[in-house]
Amino acid sequence: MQKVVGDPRKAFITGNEAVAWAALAAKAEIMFGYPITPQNEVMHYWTRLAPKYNRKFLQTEDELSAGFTTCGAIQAGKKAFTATAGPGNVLMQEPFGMAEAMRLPLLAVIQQRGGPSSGTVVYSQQEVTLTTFGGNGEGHRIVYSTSSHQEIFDYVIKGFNTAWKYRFPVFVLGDGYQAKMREPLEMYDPEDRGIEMVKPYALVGLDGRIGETREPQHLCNIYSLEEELYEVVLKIAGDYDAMTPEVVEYEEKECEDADIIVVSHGVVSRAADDAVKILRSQGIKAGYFRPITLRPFPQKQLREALAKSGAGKILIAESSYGQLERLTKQELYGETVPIKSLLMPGVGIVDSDIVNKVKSIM
Amino acid sequence: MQKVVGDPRKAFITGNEAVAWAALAAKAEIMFGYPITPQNEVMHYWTRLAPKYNRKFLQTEDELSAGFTTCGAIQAGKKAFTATAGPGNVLMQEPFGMAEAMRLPLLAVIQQRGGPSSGTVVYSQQEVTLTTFGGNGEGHRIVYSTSSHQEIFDYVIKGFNTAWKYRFPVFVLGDGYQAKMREPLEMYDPEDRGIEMVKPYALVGLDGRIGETREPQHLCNIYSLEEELYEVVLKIAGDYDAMTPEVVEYEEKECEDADIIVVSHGVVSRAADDAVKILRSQGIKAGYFRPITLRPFPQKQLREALAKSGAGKILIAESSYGQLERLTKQELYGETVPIKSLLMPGVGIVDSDIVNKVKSIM
Amino acid sequence: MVAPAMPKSWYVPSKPHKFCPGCGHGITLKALGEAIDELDIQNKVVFGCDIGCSLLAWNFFACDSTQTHHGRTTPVMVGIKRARPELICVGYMGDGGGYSIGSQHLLNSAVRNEKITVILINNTNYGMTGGQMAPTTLPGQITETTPYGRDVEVTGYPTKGPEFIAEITPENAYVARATVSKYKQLKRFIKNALRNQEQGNGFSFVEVLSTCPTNWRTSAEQTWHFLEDKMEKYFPIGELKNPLGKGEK
Amino acid sequence: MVAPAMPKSWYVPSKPHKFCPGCGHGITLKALGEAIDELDIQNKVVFGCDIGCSLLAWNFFACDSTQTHHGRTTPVMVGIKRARPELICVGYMGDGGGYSIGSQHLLNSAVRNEKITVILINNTNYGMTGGQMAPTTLPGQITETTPYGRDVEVTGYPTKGPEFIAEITPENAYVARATVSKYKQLKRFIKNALRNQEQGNGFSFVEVLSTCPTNWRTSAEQTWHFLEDKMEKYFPIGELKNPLGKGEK
Amino acid sequence: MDKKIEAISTTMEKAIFHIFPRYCKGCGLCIEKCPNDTLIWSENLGVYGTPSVKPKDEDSCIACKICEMVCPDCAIYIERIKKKKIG
Amino acid sequence: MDKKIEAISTTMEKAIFHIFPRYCKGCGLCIEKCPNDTLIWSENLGVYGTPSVKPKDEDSCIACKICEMVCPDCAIYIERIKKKKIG
Amino acid sequence: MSLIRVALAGEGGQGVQVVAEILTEAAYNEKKHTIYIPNFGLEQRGGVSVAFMQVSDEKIGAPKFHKADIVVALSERAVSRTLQYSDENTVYVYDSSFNISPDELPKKAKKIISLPAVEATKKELHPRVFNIVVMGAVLEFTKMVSFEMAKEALISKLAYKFEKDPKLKELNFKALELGKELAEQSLQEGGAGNG
Amino acid sequence: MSLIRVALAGEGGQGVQVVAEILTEAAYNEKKHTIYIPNFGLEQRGGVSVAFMQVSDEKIGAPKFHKADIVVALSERAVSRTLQYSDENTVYVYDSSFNISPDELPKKAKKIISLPAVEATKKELHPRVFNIVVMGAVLEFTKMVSFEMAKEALISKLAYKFEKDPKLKELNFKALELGKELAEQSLQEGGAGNG
Ligand SMILES: Cc1ncc(C[n+]2csc(CCOP(=O)(O)OP(=O)(O)O)c2C)c(N)n1
Ligand SMILES: Cc1ncc(C[n+]2csc(CCOP(=O)(O)OP(=O)(O)O)c2C)c(N)n1
Ligand code: SF4
Ligand code: SF4
Ligand code: SF4
Ligand code: SF4
Ligand code: SF4
Ligand code: SF4
Ligand SMILES: [Mg+2]
Ligand SMILES: [Mg+2]
Repeated sequence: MQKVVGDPRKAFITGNEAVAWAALAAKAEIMFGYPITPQNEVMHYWTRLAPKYNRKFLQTEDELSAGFTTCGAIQAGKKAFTATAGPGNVLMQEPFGMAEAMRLPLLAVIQQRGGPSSGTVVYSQQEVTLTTFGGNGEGHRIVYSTSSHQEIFDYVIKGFNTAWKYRFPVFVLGDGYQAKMREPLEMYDPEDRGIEMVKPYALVGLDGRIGETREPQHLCNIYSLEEELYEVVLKIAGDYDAMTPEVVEYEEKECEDADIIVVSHGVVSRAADDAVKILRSQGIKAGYFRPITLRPFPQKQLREALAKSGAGKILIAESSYGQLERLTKQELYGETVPIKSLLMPGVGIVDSDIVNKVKSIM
Repeated sequence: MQKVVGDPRKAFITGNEAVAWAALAAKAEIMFGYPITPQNEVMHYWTRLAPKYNRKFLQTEDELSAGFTTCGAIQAGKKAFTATAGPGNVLMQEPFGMAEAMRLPLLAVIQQRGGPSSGTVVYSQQEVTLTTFGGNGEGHRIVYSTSSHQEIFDYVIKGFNTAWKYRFPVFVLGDGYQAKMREPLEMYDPEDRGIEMVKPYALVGLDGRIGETREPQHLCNIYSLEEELYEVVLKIAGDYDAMTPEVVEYEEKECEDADIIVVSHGVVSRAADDAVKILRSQGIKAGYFRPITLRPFPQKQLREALAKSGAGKILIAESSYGQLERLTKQELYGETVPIKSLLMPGVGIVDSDIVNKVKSIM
Repeated sequence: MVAPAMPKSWYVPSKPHKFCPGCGHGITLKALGEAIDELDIQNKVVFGCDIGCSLLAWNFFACDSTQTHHGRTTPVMVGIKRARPELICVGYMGDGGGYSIGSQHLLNSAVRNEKITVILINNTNYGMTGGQMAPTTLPGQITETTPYGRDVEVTGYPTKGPEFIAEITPENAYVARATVSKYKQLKRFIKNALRNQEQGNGFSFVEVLSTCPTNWRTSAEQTWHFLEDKMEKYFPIGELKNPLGKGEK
Repeated sequence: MVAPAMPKSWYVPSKPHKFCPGCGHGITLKALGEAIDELDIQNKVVFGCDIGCSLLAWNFFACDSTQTHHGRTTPVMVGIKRARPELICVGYMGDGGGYSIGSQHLLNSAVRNEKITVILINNTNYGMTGGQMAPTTLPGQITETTPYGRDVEVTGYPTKGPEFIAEITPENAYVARATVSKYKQLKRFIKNALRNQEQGNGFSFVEVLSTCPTNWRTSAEQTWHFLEDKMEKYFPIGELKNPLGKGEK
Repeated sequence: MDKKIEAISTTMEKAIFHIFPRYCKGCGLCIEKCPNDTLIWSENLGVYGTPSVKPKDEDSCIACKICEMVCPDCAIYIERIKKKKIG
Repeated sequence: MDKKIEAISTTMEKAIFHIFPRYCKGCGLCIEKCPNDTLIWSENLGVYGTPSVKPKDEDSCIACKICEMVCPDCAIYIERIKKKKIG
Repeated sequence: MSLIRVALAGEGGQGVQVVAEILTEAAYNEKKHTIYIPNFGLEQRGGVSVAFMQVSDEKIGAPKFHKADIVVALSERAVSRTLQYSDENTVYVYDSSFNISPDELPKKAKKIISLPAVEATKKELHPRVFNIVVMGAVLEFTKMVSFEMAKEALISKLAYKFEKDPKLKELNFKALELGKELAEQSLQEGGAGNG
Repeated sequence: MSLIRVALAGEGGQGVQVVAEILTEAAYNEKKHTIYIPNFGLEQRGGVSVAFMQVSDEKIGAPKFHKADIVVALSERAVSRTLQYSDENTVYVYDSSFNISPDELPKKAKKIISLPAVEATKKELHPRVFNIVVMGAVLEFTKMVSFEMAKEALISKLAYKFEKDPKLKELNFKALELGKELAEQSLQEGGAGNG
């Protein structure tokens, strides 16, 4: 496959453009999608670029179709992906659930917008629960929450590898701001950085003569007996737990001696990072903790940060009404550090919001 | 409207039939639905009964349509409901999200089946997260988890009232066993029990001459600015919190002096109840706690039960892989009582499963 | 003082409306407004708009209105009509909402002969989201997702909605295609579609060929040219089914 | 020892299959199996089945197979075909999956002229879920959700799938309606639908009128009667579009 | 279903009628479709414990294979007996 | 938009041309459609700060109302002047 | 009466669910606590049909059980499908006409009984009342409800059929009796216990 | 240079987003940290278009801000839409041609400047370069990037237009200068501060 990014290349582009370039660099072969703001430009860039690199695209009739065509292409052995947001993400839970059950290495970029319902087309972090635990399953997915264009680029590439290695659906969780803003990043070809791309392989349409050189493949996602399903779910859960230590990612700063740890994810963590600096400069011992993988959650690491700091408080800052808070609480059950929260569903959070909140609760 | 159940009437019927009778008794006017096992017989009974009581039915082209037609009928001022399960519940999150955003008093009966994906058509408790927090919103819904046919009947009636009084979508969360099994219950007309049915009213199609006697109604679910949405979500959250103490329900037994409290919901709580009796008879001080409303969760009440008992352990028993466990942990954050779990996704739990588990962890 | 020649059923406080300059939605909604006025049904119309540029009409009329999800206006209208048959339910949507994401609803409501009126704006693209390919995008047309022109080998030919709806509906359905370039005819078709519902006949459908200068990136002259010389060539204008007596038209 | 006259492409370990006694699915899948054998494409067919009784065929063939959600077989097949055009993708579904919950996929895949083959079983009901009304349920027919008979005033007339698919597809699509009561013709139509895909022409669609004695609650005699005297009267059998040369049929 | 699939074979004038009871579900479709009413229920039970089918006599079968074609379960195999050409 | 909606009116031979600049978005659809090329851009700005329209003269307008009909914003009102019948 | 759990399994057409409906209806009429849950799902088509019944004097907890007090398998396929419900406290019943080897029977059971129900029904009555014969046997094995109550429930369930064909009533009663007798005999003989 | 936050707002056709693109591209070329985020969404149709820019010598945190250092409103509707971004540290700029009353202006601002950009552009140049005049003014108000860098970015952004019509280049440069001058003048005059 043709190299997409020759020399590492600095660029000043939107997050959606970064997604398209990263998918190309990761050797994604086909994208399926349905327009929705703020994700549209992923498709716009992909449709412009894809033909040049012999990659394919199909605009489907809705998100259900985009998700299921993606599943189909993956079953046929191609590195396929999709991107969506908001109500589209709600609909795609149907195909995502199939991917979860059939262990299809689907990659989806989610650019969160305001909710519930149509909400706004702008920005939010209200798709955390949906993306981590959506559908009628047990949330056996991997969710990377990015905070910058560089990370969008990095984690789209990494996401394809995680998906094809562990065979769980992978989500790169961005938001409208990240999707639409321009900021600098460095693009590169993964192989130039020593990142080996996991090779895709087919589940149907295999080589060989059936009955002679091979057996036919029979995939399914429904079971007759409760007990069969039980075995399947437990097997998936087991694989998920085994994979967790290899996949979990987080970022931690200034937690050693922190009196309060600010927990945030995605783009909000940029404000948290600044806020912690400001607070430190004002003599308040604040620490910063950011789960990069929301699923699996860096539970152990956050508990350790709490333990070593002896922090007396946690502040959760998020652009939703308690989705990260709930996630954190369930993961931290047993801890007694009081958890406070700054909940701003659907609107941006800036450093001063966090600084003020921290001061008001210290 | 014609009385549906004259004298209180004992019956030996399936849970799905109980739903249909209860909806009739609650003066539901129209049902929209799409077939899915194990919910089908709700529609079968309704279609047989509805014409006799001048009620209506429409089988739609899919669950999206069933959900949105229900929303439409409610906007037009009719008491409307639907029923679904599994993948249908996944799809209905789209209309449910609209109901949440637009405060439509939608009632949906969910008969859980195995997941993820098509799973099984039989039984499960794997739609707890989906039903409580599904969609791209904040889970501003009311979810009753029933454990017997009597409760199905009671809570369908109550559910309509809660929905129309507080204007949150209401879910009666059953499962395949409850749907399909026959057991006795007593049916009644709510008014004979002094239960006043809240009167529905219309949001569109109002009386009066526009511009003369009234203004036109303009409903919408999308906002231009982040800040507008923020206000809307905070208003909904405020109303939700205010309603919580009036709506929350739970069942508690033998918690006063319990060493271990078994937390379960829905049909599993029947096994838990028996298990607690058996354990008590064997000298093990077990207690029983059951959230009836999974949303809002009886957080305060469970904390109180923990406090007064001084129990040293919680056991969560559920037919899913930790959905009730996660919910409980996030609600109980700050407590330090160790939580153990008996997780049997998609399969039934009987008293001896719980008894054995309790003994193994005591 | 002279007042604008605005339909009585337009809601003045929301004017000027939110559609772009030169947008055919405005022309269509003027025709709809005048039709409502002439039939004197303002007080019993429920107007429902989709997501797509049609949502900008959520408070357009001095009629009870509701706005719903992308593609879901049809079932919401069906729900209202089934609940309250005395109301006149008008679903308003784009070609994306109607022929793509909501096509199962449009198709099956037409098959069930639901007694609602659907007005669908064919602007050959997804206007609201910034101009992607729609099912109606013309062969070779450049959109944001067909940057090299729509290739019919890859994505097929444009959907002809009224044609297939006429195929699946019974005789008492009303089906037509109008264009904003022929205003009087447009209004007549919309009026027929409303009357067909009023008379309780059946499903009533009008596709309207409409302008989208913003995403077409056209001047006024080019806008008319694209509509009249490209779109109207591809999509034939006229009534495909009209169960109303000739005299009543 | 004599062996059953079973298509080579049937997967023996899953036989007897899971369909009910007298179910037309079995007849259709025999025709499909023989067609696959005769075209010698067993090794490049991907067979996809829906949810609905078609799912019981998930391990029916000695061909690579996949089973998906209710109504979603079409997009899964499209995804496979777009990814690997050299494969022969056969989507197999019921009238509920195709004309109801998955109709947006069927419609739009047909419009896009996706190069897949869809075989749709019309058994006038939702078989798998126990016999509810389907879009194809005949007027007056009793089902679990039309206990007093399908009332066309309330739920419309049965959907005629091949007719509307013929309306929306270009000339190189293949569209036909067959019946399990005419086995040779059924096989010929299915074979044409496969060949049309093989030749890269376009969308290929066969609706098959089929039996469901379980939900019809019919004896063998009544089963044939319902199929031949009721269904075949309402749903005309034949090829609506056949781009293959006459000589090749 | 690992039991052996064995036929019960009846040699008639024009064909040998093979029925595989392990595949026969007793639906009766073949009986109804046989143009000469050749087929009747058999005392041999099929896979679901219901009767399978058999020819009632040896001469009414015209080897048209309709029964074989309509059988949804491939439970019938009609082996045509080639007529020796006379003259 | 609580500013007053006022017309700028031009009396021509056959009609009074009323333009409501607060409604005019300057799309130009009317200009293109006028059969007699009567309309031109005006120095009065419309609601988006773009030019609105006006008649270029008094005699070319035939009061056909096409401009009014095609205006998506109801920014034009053509008031026909009744011809006094002579004789 | 303490809790009795019964799993009754057969082919789709064998009328297993009707028997369970009648028996639990009878128990309900007798003011016992009772739950009946059919197995359902994909198995419906081509699968084995299982009915799960519980009857007790006290309130019943979980609607389904892992192990039954009595399992009755009415077809060969039903045997392998129901092995999982048998443990050392289970009376396991199957028809003596089945062509199965001992290692296809449950490894654990209190008692394994092979009942000649198919043959006796065919010989003495008519195959169509086979399920009622089985019902009689289940009644005898479990005593979950009185014989009279069961008969009444049978009458009310099949009333519409009996009306059309009064002889059918007699036939059904005989079948019930026959089942009871067969069960009595088998209990006297004693079955092979293992586990 | 410490962080500068700019909100630039106008009607759809006024070219607000192009200006923001050029300015931040210039800052990026100057190796500054910069983020540009357009407002987007429903407002696109018929709404006011707002561009949010941040430029700094250090890494920039949150992509959007609640309050700007400078707000420029290019239409009357843009004024009411942007009030929320102004506080006591904000320089608030609007065009002197607007027909608005003082109480429609922000209650809080460091300085409120009414700039005769529309008029000057019309008189001295051509309405089509109005946005570039504004760009010049923003440059002068913020010094977010050097004048030369901005010019370069302008050239590269509009290169395809300049190729077709070389006179356009000159016109644009003049517009940039004009904007700069207008801003200089207004700063000398000082604006009405309140808040
Ligand atoms: C489920 C879902 N998917 C996608 C979107 C994004 N979306 C909003 S409008 C639109 C397209 C609108 O196009 P069309 O229906 O043709 O209307 P137009 O804007 O062209 O009038 C899309 C895809 C959405 N809001 N919801
Ligand atoms: C999203 C979703 N909705 C509903 C169902 C339940 N369901 C399974 S099969 C089926 C109907 C099948 O009918 P049809 O497609 O006609 O196939 P048939 O069984 O008649 O062959 C339904 C509604 C489901 N599995 N998923
Ligand atoms: S984008 Fe197109 S369709 Fe939408 S309002 Fe603007 S011109 Fe009209
Ligand atoms: S239910 Fe009907 S369609 Fe389904 S397998 Fe049985 S007979 Fe066939
Ligand atoms: S081959 Fe023809 S004649 Fe012979 S048994 Fe079969 S159907 Fe009857
Ligand atoms: S058609 Fe086949 S399965 Fe049915 S009775 Fe005849 S041989 Fe048996
Ligand atoms: S009325 Fe007719 S002629 Fe007069 S300005 Fe308008 S379009 Fe032109
Ligand atoms: S059509 Fe209307 S909005 Fe457009 S320029 Fe003419 S008057 Fe103005
Ligand atoms: Mg459109
Ligand atoms: Mg069907």
